[in-house]
Amino acid sequence: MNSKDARKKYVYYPGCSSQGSSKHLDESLRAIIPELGLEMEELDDWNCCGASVGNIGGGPLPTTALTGRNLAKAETQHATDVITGCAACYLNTHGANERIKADVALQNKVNESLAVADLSYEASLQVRHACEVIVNEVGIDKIKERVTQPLDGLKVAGYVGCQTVRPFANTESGGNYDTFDDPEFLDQFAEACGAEAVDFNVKTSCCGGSISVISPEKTLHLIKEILQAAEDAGADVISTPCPLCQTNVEMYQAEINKKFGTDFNLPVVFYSQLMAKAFGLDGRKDAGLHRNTVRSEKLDILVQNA
Amino acid sequence: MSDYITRTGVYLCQGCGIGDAVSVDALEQIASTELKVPICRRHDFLCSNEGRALIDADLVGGDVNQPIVAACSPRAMTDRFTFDGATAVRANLREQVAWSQPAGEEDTQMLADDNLRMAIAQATETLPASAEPEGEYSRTLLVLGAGTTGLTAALEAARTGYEVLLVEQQDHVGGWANKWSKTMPHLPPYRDPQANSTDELIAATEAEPAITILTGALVTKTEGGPGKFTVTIELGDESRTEHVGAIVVATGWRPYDAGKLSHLGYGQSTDVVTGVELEEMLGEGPLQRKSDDKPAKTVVFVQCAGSLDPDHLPYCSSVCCGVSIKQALQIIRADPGANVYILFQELRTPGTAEEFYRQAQEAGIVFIKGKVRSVSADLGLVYDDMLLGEEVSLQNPDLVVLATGMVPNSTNPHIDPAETGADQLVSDVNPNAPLPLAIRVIDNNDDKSKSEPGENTEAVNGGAAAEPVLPGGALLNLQYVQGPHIPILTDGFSDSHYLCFPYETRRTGIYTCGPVRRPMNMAEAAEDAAGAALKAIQAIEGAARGAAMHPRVGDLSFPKFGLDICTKCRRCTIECPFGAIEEDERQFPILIESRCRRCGTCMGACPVRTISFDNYSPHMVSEMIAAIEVPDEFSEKPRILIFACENDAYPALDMAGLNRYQYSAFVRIIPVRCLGSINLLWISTALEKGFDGIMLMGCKSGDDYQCHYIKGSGLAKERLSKVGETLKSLMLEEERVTLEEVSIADSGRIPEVINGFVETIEAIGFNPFKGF
Amino acid sequence: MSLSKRRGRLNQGPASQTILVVGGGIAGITAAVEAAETGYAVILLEKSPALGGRVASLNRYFPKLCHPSCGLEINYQRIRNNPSIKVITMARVESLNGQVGDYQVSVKTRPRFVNEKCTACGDCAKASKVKVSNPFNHGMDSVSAAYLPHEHAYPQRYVIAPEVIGSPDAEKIRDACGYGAVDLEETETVFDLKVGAVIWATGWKPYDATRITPYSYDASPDIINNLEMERLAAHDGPTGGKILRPSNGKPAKRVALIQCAGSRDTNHLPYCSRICCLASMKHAVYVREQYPDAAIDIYYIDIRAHDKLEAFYQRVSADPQINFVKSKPGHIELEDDGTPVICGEDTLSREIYARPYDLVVLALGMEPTALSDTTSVQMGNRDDYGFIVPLPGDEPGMSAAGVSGGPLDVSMSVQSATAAALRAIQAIRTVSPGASTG
Amino acid sequence: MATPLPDSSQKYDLGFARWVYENVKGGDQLSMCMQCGACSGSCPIGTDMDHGPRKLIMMIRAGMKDTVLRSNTLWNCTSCYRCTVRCPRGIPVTSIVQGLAAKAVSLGYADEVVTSRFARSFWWSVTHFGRTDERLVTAKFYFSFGLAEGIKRGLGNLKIALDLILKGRMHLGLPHKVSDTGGLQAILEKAAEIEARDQLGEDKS
Repeated sequence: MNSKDARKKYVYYPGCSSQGSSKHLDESLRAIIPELGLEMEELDDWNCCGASVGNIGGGPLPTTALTGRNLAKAETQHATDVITGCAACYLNTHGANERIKADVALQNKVNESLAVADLSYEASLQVRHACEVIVNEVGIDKIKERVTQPLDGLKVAGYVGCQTVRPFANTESGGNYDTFDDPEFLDQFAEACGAEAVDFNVKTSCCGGSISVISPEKTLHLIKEILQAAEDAGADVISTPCPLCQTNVEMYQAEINKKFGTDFNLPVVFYSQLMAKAFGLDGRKDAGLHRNTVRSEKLDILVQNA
Repeated sequence: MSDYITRTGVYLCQGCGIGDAVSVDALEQIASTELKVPICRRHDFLCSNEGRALIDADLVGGDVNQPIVAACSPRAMTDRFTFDGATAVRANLREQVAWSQPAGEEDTQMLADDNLRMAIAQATETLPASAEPEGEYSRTLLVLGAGTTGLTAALEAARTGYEVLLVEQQDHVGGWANKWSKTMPHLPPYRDPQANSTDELIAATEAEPAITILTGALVTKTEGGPGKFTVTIELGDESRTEHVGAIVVATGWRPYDAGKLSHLGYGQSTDVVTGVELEEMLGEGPLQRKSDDKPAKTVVFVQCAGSLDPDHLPYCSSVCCGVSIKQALQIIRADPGANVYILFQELRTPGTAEEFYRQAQEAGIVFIKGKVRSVSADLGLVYDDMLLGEEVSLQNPDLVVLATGMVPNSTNPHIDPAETGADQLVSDVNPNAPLPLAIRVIDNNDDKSKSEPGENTEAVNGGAAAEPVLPGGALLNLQYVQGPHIPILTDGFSDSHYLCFPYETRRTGIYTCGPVRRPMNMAEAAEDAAGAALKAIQAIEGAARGAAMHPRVGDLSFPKFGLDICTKCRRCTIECPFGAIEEDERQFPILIESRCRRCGTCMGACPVRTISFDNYSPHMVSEMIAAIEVPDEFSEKPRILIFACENDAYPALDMAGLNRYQYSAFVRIIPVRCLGSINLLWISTALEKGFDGIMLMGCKSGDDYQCHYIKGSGLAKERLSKVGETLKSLMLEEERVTLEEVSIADSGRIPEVINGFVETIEAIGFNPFKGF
Repeated sequence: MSLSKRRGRLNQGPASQTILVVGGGIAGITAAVEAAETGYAVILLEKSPALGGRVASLNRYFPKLCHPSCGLEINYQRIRNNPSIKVITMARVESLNGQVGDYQVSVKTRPRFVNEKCTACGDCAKASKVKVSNPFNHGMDSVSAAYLPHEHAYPQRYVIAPEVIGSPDAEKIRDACGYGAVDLEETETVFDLKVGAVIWATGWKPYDATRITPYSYDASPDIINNLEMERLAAHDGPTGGKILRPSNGKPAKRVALIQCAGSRDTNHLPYCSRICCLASMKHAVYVREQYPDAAIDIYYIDIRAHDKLEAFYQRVSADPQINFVKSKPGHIELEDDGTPVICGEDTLSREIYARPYDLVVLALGMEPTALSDTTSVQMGNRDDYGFIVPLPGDEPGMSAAGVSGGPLDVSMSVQSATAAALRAIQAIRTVSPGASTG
Repeated sequence: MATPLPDSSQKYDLGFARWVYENVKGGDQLSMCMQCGACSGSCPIGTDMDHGPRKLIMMIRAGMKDTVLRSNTLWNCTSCYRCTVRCPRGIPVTSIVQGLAAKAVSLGYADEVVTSRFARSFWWSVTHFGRTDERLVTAKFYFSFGLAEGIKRGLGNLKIALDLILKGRMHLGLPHKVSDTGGLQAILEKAAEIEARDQLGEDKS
């Protein structure tokens, strides 16, 4: 993990949301990763990671088996590292992988299940979050080097959310790349892109996660606090690494305005979208900035290509 | 000593602003012309090598044997102004003149003049202190009690080259620790119960040639002092006398009487046991209950059984949580199927013992924060679950273990209560000690008085109840005026009163250690034993040199008694905080030198001022007061005399100067060893001399006293209360004489304290005796 | 021990009976005087400019609420009166080799830029125009670049902050001294000592509060640590003893004291630091003494008031304005005006609270200094936390005094230091039998 | 030998605690809890919880099976993992809470709980396509409340849906699926079978 071998091949696990609500994360990641000098190859015939309710819907072992299948496939692609940009995919896949590595009995059960499809997982892989890889393997300076169109004057609130850093960011297996409560990498990304990271004290507050999808009435106030803090900090956009955070904080703005009498209109983008722009790539094709539903002047300018 | 001639020499420093603040010429005038000091020299930088050389030359030449250094505070530059064969008297012209008074003013000069005059007077009256230890000094330690603490103390002393007499009342050594199946871990990784190493400790002690072990032995009498204790020991019907140099008391503890805990089921079922009883039930195999030898599958530990309870023991016995965890781990390891619960109020595993707690949780022991209400005869256990917030009943566990607290053996429960001098009960035995105190049984033949404590005894609040006596006799039966007991303080333990000086003792040369001084575990007790052994060794060495123990360590001066005018008033013997003064058959005071701590409390107590040190005496201080020039009332210059405790108030005054805080120039400050050494003579002398006010500045007295000599500041307060009457009879206002508690951290308060008093005095007006 | 005796007797090398004490806090001072008063030569090393260590910076001790300087004064008198103790300040152990009776110790001293001629007159401080952060008050205020560590400093000698060396201010300072005590050329020096036994009294430092990210220590000036609270309440502290909000200088009346900030936490310090509960109760008393209308909350997991300290707990908890909350707070949020808000669950009432405070004090745990300092030096066996814990049968020449051997309060540290002195004496006796004091 | 799930239990009968220890992911850590409250105090919607994780652990020890498995705490976890990373005893609180939720479902304590409905819709998508089709999962979830309620909920979020469709962030047409759905289904069935096998003790009870 410490080896700065940028030519290492990463097997890329996009996750289900890449084909739906978070297409723009997928598009922008595929665009910037090679720019950062990393080689990436999509995981062959990947399946769902189990998301946050897999355990409940299907039970613990079947959920772990989902990861087993993905990783078994990845092993056949002769890679050492699996990379994903989705917080939930990372949480489930990294977590299951570490449990399998630590628990032979579990590994056997998983392999017993995989056997019915002639698969088996040798527990040889590292599962890593794209942000961790960018911090540990690429480094902030490398990002700066790649920037051709600095995002001058853009005020960015770096909203990390939960699962990108918890519970793994500050652990050995998680690459110790930042703290649980006060991570800095997202602000560093924005600064590296020439933007201004505003002082944002709720960067790891919770957006309600899947509860916001199931029973938003319980969690809208959480999202409101996040929007409020960003607005108070004078942010032009909120930047996040997490698909669910992006959707929740973006989608519910109308409902929040209705419920709390506010008038939020804050674009919520992925850090990777900003990076793609800063690297001088195409605002739509590469950055996917046309896919964000909450629009603002600044954002529309951003979509344009110079 | 009588043919000793004091040859004084004054050395004036002009540095650190002294030269700017006052006229050093004038000071030189006072020394050589006014007071005819044969040698007077000055230097711009007296603490420099050149300055120091000035003094050395005169000392070597023999022209001077008593240098007077008029420069900085006696607390400053001590390394520079220490001389072989001569101790300098210091006149404080820096901190208490140049740094706290405006430069070049008349009053500042007068203050400096008087400080010099006092120093010269002091020097003239000072003889070099010298001790003359006489006779045989024993280098043997007596260690009382041969449990873990006593065995360790004996071994440590022997390994440091000292002979040890180890006295144990039981017929075997080892104490409670013999019973322990295993012990709490004190070595990394602090996780598992440790093998009990008491057998090795015993073997090592028995193998040590320097240690003599007496079992079945009882100390019946202790006389003498450090280096010269004479101890009477009874062995069965034989009685022998031993000479020892110092004593380590390691009599340990006993479990609180579970008989008083019937509400917790004790006595109602044989399956309700104390932690101590459980130790003997713990073996390799699964735990069996006493009633029917069936395996104890469910065991409940009740913490604080009788502890943290005003009706029983108000304090925390510290070790119970760790002990129960140890026992619980042993039970669950012997039988992994066992259900073990620990009901606690506050779980106390300080320091690395937290590891032990985690280990117990890992092992599946269930910790419940709850206070037990009752345990029934069929072991039905009801408690308030503080976290569930409800009353819970645990149906009939197989065994209930009561973690009872430690009661200190600061008395010997196996012998009759000794006659405890009322004086001692007031001063050195805390009447609130929950030992508990007993009510003296009128009929002494009544065997009740011999029975175990707790049965015929009850707690006495505030000692107000009639004739309280301690449960059991005095450990050493000290033949001291202050009574037979070693002091028994908070919660009945014989601990030190001081946080910084845990080995400070009120009975010089006698040191307590282990659970008799504070609830502690075996590892802590062993550590404590080593410390006590070292202190005992120091007492032996100090006594042989005639040198004082803490806090005036190494002081060779000691009080001398002029018996020719002694009125046998007994104040010195009774008021000595350390019981250093005995009475001969004619009731004359005799000093047991090696017990003396040189505080001067006796000197302050003596109504006929016949007690004095060679370098500190009623006469000397009177002369210092006399040396001060008191202007008449027309000068508008009042004079205030301040006696300042040299340990706390005087440093605070110095620090006020260091901070350049200014205060009235009308004060004249005399450092004293302790407020307890202030003889009322000085106050009358000062008033006759025309001083307008007198302030005693010293340490806090009362329960949380700060006096380094225990009673000094308290006695001063008491004595002062009587002065009021005298003042009235002289038609003087009581306010003229006051006592102010000043701590060493009060430098900031000094100006308000002093100026405030000066204002009071100015308001009252001048002392009418001025000029008479 | 018997093994060590054998080793001792076999030792043919020129033996030294000098005892080296490393660390001049209460434990080191005690070990030094106790050994010296038993008749042995002692060298006492202290890394800072003055003795006293942690306790010198404490306002008061629990449970008596007396001033540490009181006991220190007596100990300084003991040192002054004892020619067999040599005190070396601003010194660290660089390396240590050899065995009992024959240790070669290499010591490095930092320059003080002030020599023994200093009279503490203070002219240099007046001359200096530069202010530097005041280490004694944990940087809560500043002092002149030429300063006396504090009013009770022993040795009573000034120091010059290295920052100003080479600046014109340094010249001013030098020229202001009438006694030639300022030596701007002074440099780091390394010298060797030969000693017979070593007592490690290296003490502790507070756990790094910034590592407890949920408690936002560095996000608000009104979130301070327990040592800063001592200075805030001390008469010679940054506020002259008034307990004021660092952010706006207003009285701090609504105060929270959070226990186990670092301690009893496998993410930080797995052990219990023993003193924090009682120290915090003492802090509550500080506040109550100053503000009759103060309201103090003490957040705790278990109150560890062992033996007679329980009485202090009872006394403090009887105060209706001091409230004990059995809860380890989750995190501290900041209101828009910067007011710290403590969020957590009261485990006895199940209330989920979010309470604002004027001042929050984190009761940081004790971390052994030996963990970070002189780590390369052989100090005898250390446990997983870095505490020095000699094992049975270990080299007898080395012992630990005070908190270097585990979390202890003041009395226990002094006991441990007295025991360490005895062990050192035993160790050197064994290297040259007959040199016994007996 | 696995501990059977005790039916109803005496206070502090450790049967339930043992069962959780053996059958809930992370459950083997709950004995380490010292009831400090850092977990409940860190929870973003702790105020919506009847008991919160700390008391839940207390009640597991106390053998309060039904109270625990019926607790809404299980369904209010947002998986923010604050409790987990802040626990001073390193207890994986989040996974214990979610593990209990899974058990509550499989033991029929939660048929009416919305999260459990959503989970079932989700798992339906996973087993059929190997991937989550957000549109279908949401729809199935909504209609699990019945036709009328389903339409109501659907319309409630119509704007959001339209936004997504407009921005090409909601997949229309045939769901994406893994090529080898058969193999995946077989794997999941096998895994479920193994899980059942391991928890025979539970079925017996």
